[in-house]
Amino acid sequence: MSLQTTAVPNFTSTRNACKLCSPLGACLVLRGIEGCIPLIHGSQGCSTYIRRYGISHFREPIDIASSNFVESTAIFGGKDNLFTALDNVSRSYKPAAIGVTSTCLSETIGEDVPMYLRQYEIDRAKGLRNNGGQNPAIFYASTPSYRGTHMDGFHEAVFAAVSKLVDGEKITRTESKGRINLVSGFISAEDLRELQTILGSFTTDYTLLPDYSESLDGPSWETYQKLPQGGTKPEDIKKMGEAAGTVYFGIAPGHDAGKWLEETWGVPLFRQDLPIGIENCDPFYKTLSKLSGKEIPEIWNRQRGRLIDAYIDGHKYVNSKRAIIYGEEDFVASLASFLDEIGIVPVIAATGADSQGFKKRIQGVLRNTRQEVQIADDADFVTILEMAKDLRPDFIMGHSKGLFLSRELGIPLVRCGFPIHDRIGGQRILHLGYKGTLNLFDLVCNAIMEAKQDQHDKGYTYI
Amino acid sequence: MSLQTTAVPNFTSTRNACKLCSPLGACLVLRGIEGCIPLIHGSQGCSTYIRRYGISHFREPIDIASSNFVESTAIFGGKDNLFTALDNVSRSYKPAAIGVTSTCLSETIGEDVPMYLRQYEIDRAKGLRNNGGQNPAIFYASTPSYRGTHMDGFHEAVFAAVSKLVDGEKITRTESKGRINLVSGFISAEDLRELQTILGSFTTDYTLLPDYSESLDGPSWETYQKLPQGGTKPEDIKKMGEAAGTVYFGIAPGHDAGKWLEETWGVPLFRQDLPIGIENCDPFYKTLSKLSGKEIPEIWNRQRGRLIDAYIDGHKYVNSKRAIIYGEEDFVASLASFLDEIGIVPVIAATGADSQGFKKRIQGVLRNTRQEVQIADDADFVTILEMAKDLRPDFIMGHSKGLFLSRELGIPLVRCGFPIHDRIGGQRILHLGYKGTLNLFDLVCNAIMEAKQDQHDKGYTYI
Amino acid sequence: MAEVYELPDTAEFKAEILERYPPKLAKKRAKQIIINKIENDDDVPEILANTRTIPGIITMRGCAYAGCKGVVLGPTRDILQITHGPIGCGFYSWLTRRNQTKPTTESDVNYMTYAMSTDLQEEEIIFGGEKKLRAAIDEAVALFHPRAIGIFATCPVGLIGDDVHAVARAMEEKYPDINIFGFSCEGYKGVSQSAGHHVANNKVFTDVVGLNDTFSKPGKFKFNILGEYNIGGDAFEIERIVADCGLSLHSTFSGNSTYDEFSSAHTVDLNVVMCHRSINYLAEMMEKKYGIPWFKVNFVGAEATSKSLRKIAQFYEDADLLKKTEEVIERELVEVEKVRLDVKSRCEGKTAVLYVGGSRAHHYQELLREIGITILSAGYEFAHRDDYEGRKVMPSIIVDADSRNIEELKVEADAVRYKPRLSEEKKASMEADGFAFSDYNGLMTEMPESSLVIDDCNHYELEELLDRYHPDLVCAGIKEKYVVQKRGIPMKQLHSYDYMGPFAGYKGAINFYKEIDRLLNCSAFKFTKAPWDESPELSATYAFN
Amino acid sequence: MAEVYELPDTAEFKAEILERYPPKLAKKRAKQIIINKIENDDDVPEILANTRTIPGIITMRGCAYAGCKGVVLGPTRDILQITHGPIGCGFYSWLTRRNQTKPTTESDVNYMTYAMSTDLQEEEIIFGGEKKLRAAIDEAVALFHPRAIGIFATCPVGLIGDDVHAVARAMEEKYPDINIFGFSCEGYKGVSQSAGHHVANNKVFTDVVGLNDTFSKPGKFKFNILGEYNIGGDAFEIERIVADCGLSLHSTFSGNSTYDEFSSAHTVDLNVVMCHRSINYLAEMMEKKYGIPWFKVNFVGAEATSKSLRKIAQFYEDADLLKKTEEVIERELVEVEKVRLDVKSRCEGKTAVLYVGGSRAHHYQELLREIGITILSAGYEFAHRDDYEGRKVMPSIIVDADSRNIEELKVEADAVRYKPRLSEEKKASMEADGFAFSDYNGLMTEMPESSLVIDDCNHYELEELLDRYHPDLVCAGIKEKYVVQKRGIPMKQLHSYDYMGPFAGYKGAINFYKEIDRLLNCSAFKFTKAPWDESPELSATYAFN
Repeated sequence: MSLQTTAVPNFTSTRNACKLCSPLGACLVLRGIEGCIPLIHGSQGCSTYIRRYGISHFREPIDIASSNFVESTAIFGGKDNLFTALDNVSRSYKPAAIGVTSTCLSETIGEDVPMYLRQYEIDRAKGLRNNGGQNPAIFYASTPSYRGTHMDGFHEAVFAAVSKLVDGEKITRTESKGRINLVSGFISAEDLRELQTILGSFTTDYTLLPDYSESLDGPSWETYQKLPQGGTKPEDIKKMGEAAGTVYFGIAPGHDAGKWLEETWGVPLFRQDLPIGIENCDPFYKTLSKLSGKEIPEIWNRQRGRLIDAYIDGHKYVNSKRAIIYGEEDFVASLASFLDEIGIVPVIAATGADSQGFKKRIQGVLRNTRQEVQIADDADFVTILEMAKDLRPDFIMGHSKGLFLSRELGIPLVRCGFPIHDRIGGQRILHLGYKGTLNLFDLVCNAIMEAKQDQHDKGYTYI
Repeated sequence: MSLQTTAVPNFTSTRNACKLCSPLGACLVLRGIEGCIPLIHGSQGCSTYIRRYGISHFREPIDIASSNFVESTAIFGGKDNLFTALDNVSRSYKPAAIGVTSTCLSETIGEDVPMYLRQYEIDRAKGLRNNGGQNPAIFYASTPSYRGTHMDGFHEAVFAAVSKLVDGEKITRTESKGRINLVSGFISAEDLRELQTILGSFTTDYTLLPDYSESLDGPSWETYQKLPQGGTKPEDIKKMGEAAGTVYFGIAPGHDAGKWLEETWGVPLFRQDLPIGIENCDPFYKTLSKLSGKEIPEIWNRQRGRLIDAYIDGHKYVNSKRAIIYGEEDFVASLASFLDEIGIVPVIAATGADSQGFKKRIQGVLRNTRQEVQIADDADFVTILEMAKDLRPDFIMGHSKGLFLSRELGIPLVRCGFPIHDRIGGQRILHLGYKGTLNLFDLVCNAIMEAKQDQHDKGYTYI
Repeated sequence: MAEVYELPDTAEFKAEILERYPPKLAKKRAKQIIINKIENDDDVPEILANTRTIPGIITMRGCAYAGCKGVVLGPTRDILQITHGPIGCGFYSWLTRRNQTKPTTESDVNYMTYAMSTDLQEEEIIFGGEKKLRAAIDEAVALFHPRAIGIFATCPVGLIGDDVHAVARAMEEKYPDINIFGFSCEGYKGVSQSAGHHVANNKVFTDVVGLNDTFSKPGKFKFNILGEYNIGGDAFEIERIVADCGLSLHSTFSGNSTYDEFSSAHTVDLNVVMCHRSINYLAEMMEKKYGIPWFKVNFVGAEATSKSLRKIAQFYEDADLLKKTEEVIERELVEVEKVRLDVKSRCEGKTAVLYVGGSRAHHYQELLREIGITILSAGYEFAHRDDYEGRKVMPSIIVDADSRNIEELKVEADAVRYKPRLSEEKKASMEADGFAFSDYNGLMTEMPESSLVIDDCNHYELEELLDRYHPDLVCAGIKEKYVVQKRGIPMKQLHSYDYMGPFAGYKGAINFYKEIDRLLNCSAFKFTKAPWDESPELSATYAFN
Repeated sequence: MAEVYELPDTAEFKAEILERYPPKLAKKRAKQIIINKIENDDDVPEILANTRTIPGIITMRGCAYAGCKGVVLGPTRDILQITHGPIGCGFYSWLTRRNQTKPTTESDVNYMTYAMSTDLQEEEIIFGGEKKLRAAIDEAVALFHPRAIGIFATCPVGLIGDDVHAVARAMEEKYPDINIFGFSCEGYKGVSQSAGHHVANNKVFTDVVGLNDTFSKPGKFKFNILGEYNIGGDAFEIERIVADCGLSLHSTFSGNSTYDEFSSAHTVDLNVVMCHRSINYLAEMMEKKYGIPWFKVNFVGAEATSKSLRKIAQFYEDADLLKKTEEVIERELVEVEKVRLDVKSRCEGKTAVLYVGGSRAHHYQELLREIGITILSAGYEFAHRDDYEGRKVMPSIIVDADSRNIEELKVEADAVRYKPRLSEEKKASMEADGFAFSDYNGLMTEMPESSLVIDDCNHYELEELLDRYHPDLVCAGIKEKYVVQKRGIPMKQLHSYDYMGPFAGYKGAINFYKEIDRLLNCSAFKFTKAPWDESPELSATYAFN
C-alpha cells in the first residue's frame, strides 16, 4: 500500500507529524545545564516517551523525572506529587538545579506551577521539606504540548533558566568588552563542540547556552555518573547580564531570552539564523570578532577558503538540483539559505510549526533561485509527500522521519537534524560553521552522486 | 556479463589491479614538501596519468614536470632532456626543491640519474646552466614501476628528501628532548591536519613528513598560486636528525628514512601501524607523551572516551559482521586491527603489493577473531571477487576501485583511502586518531544499517 | 528448575537500598523488593505489585496510552488508528516498536506507517475537541475507507469533556459499514501501561471479537495465540513452526494481525496465552462468552517451545498431529543444539538480570538458562501479583482505586455463539491427568532461590544492583540501555529486541544464543580504561537521605 | 562564420609570453602561438603543430599508449585488451574515460570494466616478458575465449626486446578462432597521444576491417561514423537521430562498438568523419582499399547537426530520406530553440577559451556560439597542421623523425572487395555542385579574426592568458580543471564532459546549453573573497628568465 493517497486539501488532522511536543525541547535544554535535572509535571508517560525519544537519537542515558500523575492527581491537582518529586530528585541526585516543565495534562487542569514552586521554596527555606538539605535552583517552563512545537519548549526553557539565574547590577557596556552570550538553538552535540572551539578562539569569557555536548554525548565512564558531566555552568548563565552582546540563533516563538537580556540588562542582541552556509556563517564570525574585539583567527579563514574551494569543486554536482527540506523552522531557514547559495532549489521547504512568518522568512533567504518554491508551515509528512509528487525533487534533507518520503519518491535522504534514530552518530553530525557546512556539502554531493551512480550500469565510476 | 568467471588458480596476469605505480607515491610525497616540484624522468604520459589520477582524488591542481622522452631519447639517453627540464622548472617555478623520480622507461634503459644530477649540480655551480639563477635542492628517488607499488615510491621519496636534507652534527639525545619526527605514511589531507593538531598539543617542535594537507587540499585562492602553500618545510626536514625520536607509520619496503635516522643520527625509531583503532592509537599518543615529556592532554582522553562509548553503542550493529578490506599493506594492516577490535571479521584482507610478510602481519593484529581469514598479498580485484564468493561478506572497506566488488556482491562499499574518484571529499576523510577512528566506525555502522534497512519494507525505522 | 545460586548478601543489599529512602517510601519498596524463596514447589513470598510509582523516582514504566495504542493495537495493520490529543503522544507512538506485519497481497492495506493525530491546539483544549475528532474521522474515511477505526484518548481528552465513545457511535451511524470505537486510555489511567493493555483488550473484546462468523482459514486444528506482539518477527517464526506441525493459527493478538482475524477469533477451538499479563483476562472472557478453553504457553526458549507444541498437540489428541509435532521438534533441535552448545561453552557461568515488561522477564530466563547463564535478579515493569506468584493468588489480590478505574467487564455466555469445546467432564479428566488449563505459575517459582525479585525497579535500585553484583548482562528497555552500557555492561533490549530478532521459536533461540554470545564476548568494553589512566574519578553515589 | 572580435593587444601578449622563454624555446613557441587572420575565405597563417613538448614545461598532452589503448580501443567492448608492461599504465587507463557502451543482450560480453595487465616485474625487465604475455593470453582465453585480443605495449616493452606482434602471431596459431593483434604504442612514440591513435587505427585497419563480409544490420542507407568515441553517450544520441532519419548506422569507430561491426565496416556506402585528427587516415585508407567515399561531419552543435544530417541525406539522393531528415530537424529544433534562447539571454557576450584534444576545441565553438559566447582563444593538445589550417596544407606538412616512427601504411585497392560507391564522374559532378568529399577546413577558418590560436598550450601560457583576458569560461581537461577553478573561473571538461552528457546531437545541445548556463551563473564563485578580507596576498608570477 502506498501512502500516496488522493489529495484531500486542507487537512484538519495531522498525518505523520513533522514536529515534536514542547516538553521534549525543554528537557533537552535542561539536560544542557550543568547539574540540572528536568522534571516533567504530568503523567509518567511523557517522561518515558521523551526519554525514549531522546535516547534513540543521543544513545546516552537521559534521566528525566516525573511527578507521576494518576487519575486522582488529574482530578485533585498535582501539588503534592510535584513536591514529593522535587524532594526525591533533590535528595537522590543532589542537583544544582531542577527544571520543571509542564505538560498538556497539568496545563489542562490549570495547575499554577509558579505558585506551587514559590510555596515549595518557602517551605524548603523553613526546613519543612524532606529534601535532604539540598536546595537546587528551580526554573519553570510552561510547555503545554497543545501550544507550538518542541522548539517552543526549547526557547521557553532557555528563557526560564536565564530569567531565573541572571542577577547582579546592570553594568555599562564598556566594562563588559569581550564577554559573549551565545544561545545556540537546537543543534547537535558536535555543533556545540564546534561552537566552543569557535568561541574559544575569540575569547575565554563566554556563555554557550544550552550546552549538552558532553551531557548528551559523553565518553564511556569508568564509574557511572548519575549526573553526567558537562553543560552550561549556572554561574556562567548568571553572568549573561554582563556580556557585550548576545548572539541568538533563530527565533523564539514565545518568551525570548535574547530580548529579555537586551531589555532588562541592556545586552545588545545579535539575532541570526544558524550558521549553515557562507551567508549565515560570515556574519557569525564577524559578530564574534566585533564583540570580542579580536581579529578573525586564521584557522577560520582557511576553513572558509576550503569550503569555497569545495563549493567550486562540487558545483557541477549540485547546481540546479532540487531538494525537499523540512524540520524546525530555524533549521529549515538555515538549510534553505545554504542550499540556495550552492545553487540547489529547495522545491519544498516545510515545517510542522504553525508559523505565520515562515513563508516570508524562507523567501527572504532564497537569494538566487529563479524557480518556484513550495513553502509550507503547519505541514505534516503526508502533505509533503503529496506536494512533492510533481516537483521532481532529487533528494531530501532532514531527520529520520523522512525515510518514508525517500522511499515513496525513490530519492536519497541526507540525514541531519533531530531525530536520527535509524543511523548511529546523529549527535555527532556537524552542521554549523564553515566546517559543518562543508560536511553538509559533502553529504549532499555524495548522496546525489551515489543516486546517479546507482542508476548507471558499468562504465561510470568517475563522477 | 558478470566478472565472476570460473576461477583459474594462480593467475600470472593482473586483472583489475589493486595497486598503483611507484612514481605516483613518490610524487605525492614531493607535493607534500614546501616549495617542491616533482619531475618525472621518462615519457610525458607518466606525468599526465599520475597528475590525472591524483587530481581526480584531491580535486586540486597537481603540477608534475616531465623530462618528456621521445623515441630518440629512449635510444640515446635522457640526460639532455633531464637537464633542460631541471632548467625550465627552476626558472619557471623558482622552487625550493625539485624531486626527481625515475620511471620504468628511464630505469630500463639504465639511466644513471644520480650521476646526471651530480653533473648538473656541478654545471649549475659553474654557471653553465640556463637556470635563471635558481638553485633548488634536488632529491632523487628511484621508482621503477616494475618494482613494488606506489607505496615503494612513497617511502622511497621520503627517504630521498630526508637523506638529502638532514645535515648538522650528531647530537646527544638529552639535548633534543621534545622535538618529534613523524613520518605519516599515505593518509588523507584531513588526517594530516589532525596529526598537526595532535602533535601541536604535545610540542611545537615537530617535523611532519610529508604534509600535503594544504598543498593538495587548499582553500580557494583570490590570486593563483603557482606553487601552492603548505608542505613540510625543508628546514624542518633538516632538523630531523636532532629529534628525540621518529614515529614512523608503516613499513618502508625499500629505503627506510626512520632506520636511516636511527642508524646515522641516533634518533630512536618508534615504528607503528597507522593510528586507526584503539590498539593502534593508544601507543601513538603514549609515544608522543613520552617523546615530548608532556602528559596526554585532556582533549584526547575525551575523544578516546567518546570513541569507546560509540564502540559500545554500536557493537550490536557491527559485532560478527564480515568485511573485505584491501589497499596498501600499511592501510590494510591498520584497518584489520580496527575491525578486529570492534568485533568484525575481515574475511578477506588483501593488498596488491607482493609482500612476504603481509600474511603474518595481518594475523598478528587479529587478536579476537575465532574465524578463518583469507589474507592475500599480490592480489587483484578479480581474485578478491573470486575469493569472496562463498564468504558471505557484509561490506567492503577501501577505495573507489572496490565499486565493482560491491556491485557484484551486492554489499555496501565504505569508501576510504586512495583513490576516491566517484565521491567528493576523499581528501577530507578523517581516518586517524581517536576522532578518525570514530568517523570510520560511524561510516561502517551506518553502511551496515543502511543495507539492513534497505532490505526491509515498512516498519523498520529504528535500528 | 530453581537451581540454587547463593546470591550473597541480598538481605544486606536490600537493607542498604531501603536505608537511603525516606521511611514511607522504604516501607513500600520493602514489599516490592523480594528475596526469592520457594517452598512446597510453588509457594513463594508475597510481593507488592501494580502499585503507584513514587514521583521523582525515575521509573521504567510508561503510561496507559502507550500500553493501549503502542503495545496492543500497534501491531494491527488494518485498523486505522487516530490519536486524539496534542501532537506529542501520536508522534512518539509512531512506529516506535519494532512490530512487523506481512500483508498477504499487494493490495492489502497497512496503516502501521501512518500516524494520524487530531493534533489538539489550545483552542480545542478550551472549547472542546470533538469537532476536530469528527473531522479527522471524516478525513480517514475519505482517504482510506478502512474496515475499522480506533480512537485513542490522551491525557487532556477526558478532562476537557471530550467523549471518544460518543463520537465513535455518532460516526458509526454516519458510516454504517465501518466499525468505529474509542479507547479511554488517557496517560494517567492506572499506574502503568498495564492499564492500557486492559483498556485495549476490553474494547477489542466488546467491539470486535464475535462479529464475524464466516471468516476462516484452512486447517483442522484451529487456535489463537494471545499476547504475542510479533516483536522482531517472533510471530512469523511461531507461525512457521505451528504450521509445520499441522496446526492452524487463526489469529494472533495482536502481532501480524488483521481485523478479520480478530472479529472471527471466537470460532477457534483453543486459545493459548503467551504474555499472561497483558491479556489473560481476554482469554478468560472468551472462555466465558464462547466456551474456548485456554492455557499458558511459551515459545521463548527451545525447550519451552517444544513443551508448548507438545501441549497443544496433546490438547487435540490427534495421533498424526502428535507425530508431526515430534518430527518438527526433532528436526529443529539439531541446529539449535549445535549452536547452543557452542555458545554455552563461552557463556556458562555468566550472570544476568532482567527488568522487562510483564512476561519477558520470565520467558527470557529460559533462553538464558539454556546457555548456562544464571539469573541474579528479575522483575517486571508493569505486572501484577499473579505474574510473580502465580494465578492462585488472584482471589487474594486487593483491587485498589487505580485498578478500579479500568473497567472490569461483566461477561456472560453468548446466547448464540457459546459452545463449550470440551465438556466439563472431559476437561476435568484431562486436568486430573495433569493437563493444566487457565494456568500460570508466575515468575518466582522458576527463579533461583535467594535471587532478587524487584517490582517496578527504578534507576537508583538498578544502579545499586549493578554496582553490587556486577552482572555480565542486563536485559531491559531502551531507557535503561545506556545507563547500563555506560558502566561497561552489555545490555540487551527485550522490548524492541534492539530491532533484531526473531527470538521466539527455534530459529529465534539460535538468534538469541548468538546475540548473547556476541554481547558477552564483545571486545569494545575492555578499552574503557586508557592505558595511561591510573586514577579514575570517583563516582557520585545516590543518597536519598 | 568568423565574426570579428578584436581581442586586444594580442601581439603584445604574445611578445610578453615569449620574452620570458629562453631564446630557443621562444623561437619555437612563436610558431605555435598564432594571431588568427583569415584571408580569401580560408587562407590562414601557418602554425607549427605536432612537435615535441619542451622538457620541464607542463603540458596537457598524454602519450601514445593513452591515445591507443585509452582513446581508440577503449570504447570497444568485446575486444579483450591486455596491457603489456608494468602495472601503472594498465591501472591508469582502467575505465578512466567516460565511454559508455550498450550491450544489446544480457549475454553480450563487455570487457570494459576489465583491466588486464602483465604487470611486468624486475625479473621480466631483465629476462624478457614474452613468456608472461603468452601466459596472460592463455589465461584470457581460458576465462573468456574472446573473439579478439589486443595487446598494448608500454614504454619498456620494445626496449627489453619483447615483440608483441610475434607473440600475437604465435598465439593466434595456438587459438585459430581468435584474432590476436599487438599495438606498438610505447609511451615515448611520437610527440603526443596522436601517435597512439595512428598506431591503433592502422592495426584495426590491417587486422580487423574487411574480415567479415556477412555481418549486416537492417536498413537501406548504411554508413559508418569515424572518430566518434561516445563520451557521455554522444554516440547514443547520434544513433537516435540518424535512425529517426531513416539511416542505418553500421559501425562507430569506436564509440559503443563491437568487433563484428569493425570487421564488416567495409560493407557500407559511406564513411563520415567526426574527429578528423584521430582517424582521417582510416577514412582515406578505406576509400583506397574498398572504394568508400568519406566526408567530414559534425554532430556537436544543433546547427552543425542539422547540416551534417542534410549532407548525408543529400549523398544518398533519396527523396524519402531527405523528407524524413527535414522532419526530424524540424521536430528536434523546437525544444532546442526554446532552451537555446533562454540560456542565450544569460550567456550572451560571455567569453571562452578552449584547449582540448584534436577536434573538440573546434566542434564546441559551434555550441558556444549558439548561446552567444565569443571564443577568445583555442588550440589543440595533439593536432597536426591540417587540423588548424585545413586539409589543403597536408601536402606541405614536413614529416619529422617523431612522426616517421609511426608506420604509414601502403594501401592498395582490395582485389576482391574494392567497389567504388560512386563513379568518378558522379563524384566529380557532385563536387562541382559544391558537395565536398574528403574535406576539412580546419579550426582557424572558423575562429574569430585576431583571436589566439595556441598549439600545445602549456600551463604557463594558459595562466598568463587567464590573467590577461579573464575569460568567463575555460574548456579543457581535468589536469587544467583546478588550475582554472582555483582562480574563480568556471571550467568545463571536454575530454570526459565532467562525466555528464551527451552533448552531441539535439538533446546533447540542450544539455550543453543548460550546463554552461549553470556554470556561468554559479554563485559559489562569488564567495571567494571573505567580507573582512581586504588585503589579498599577491600571487607569484611565472618567470622563465
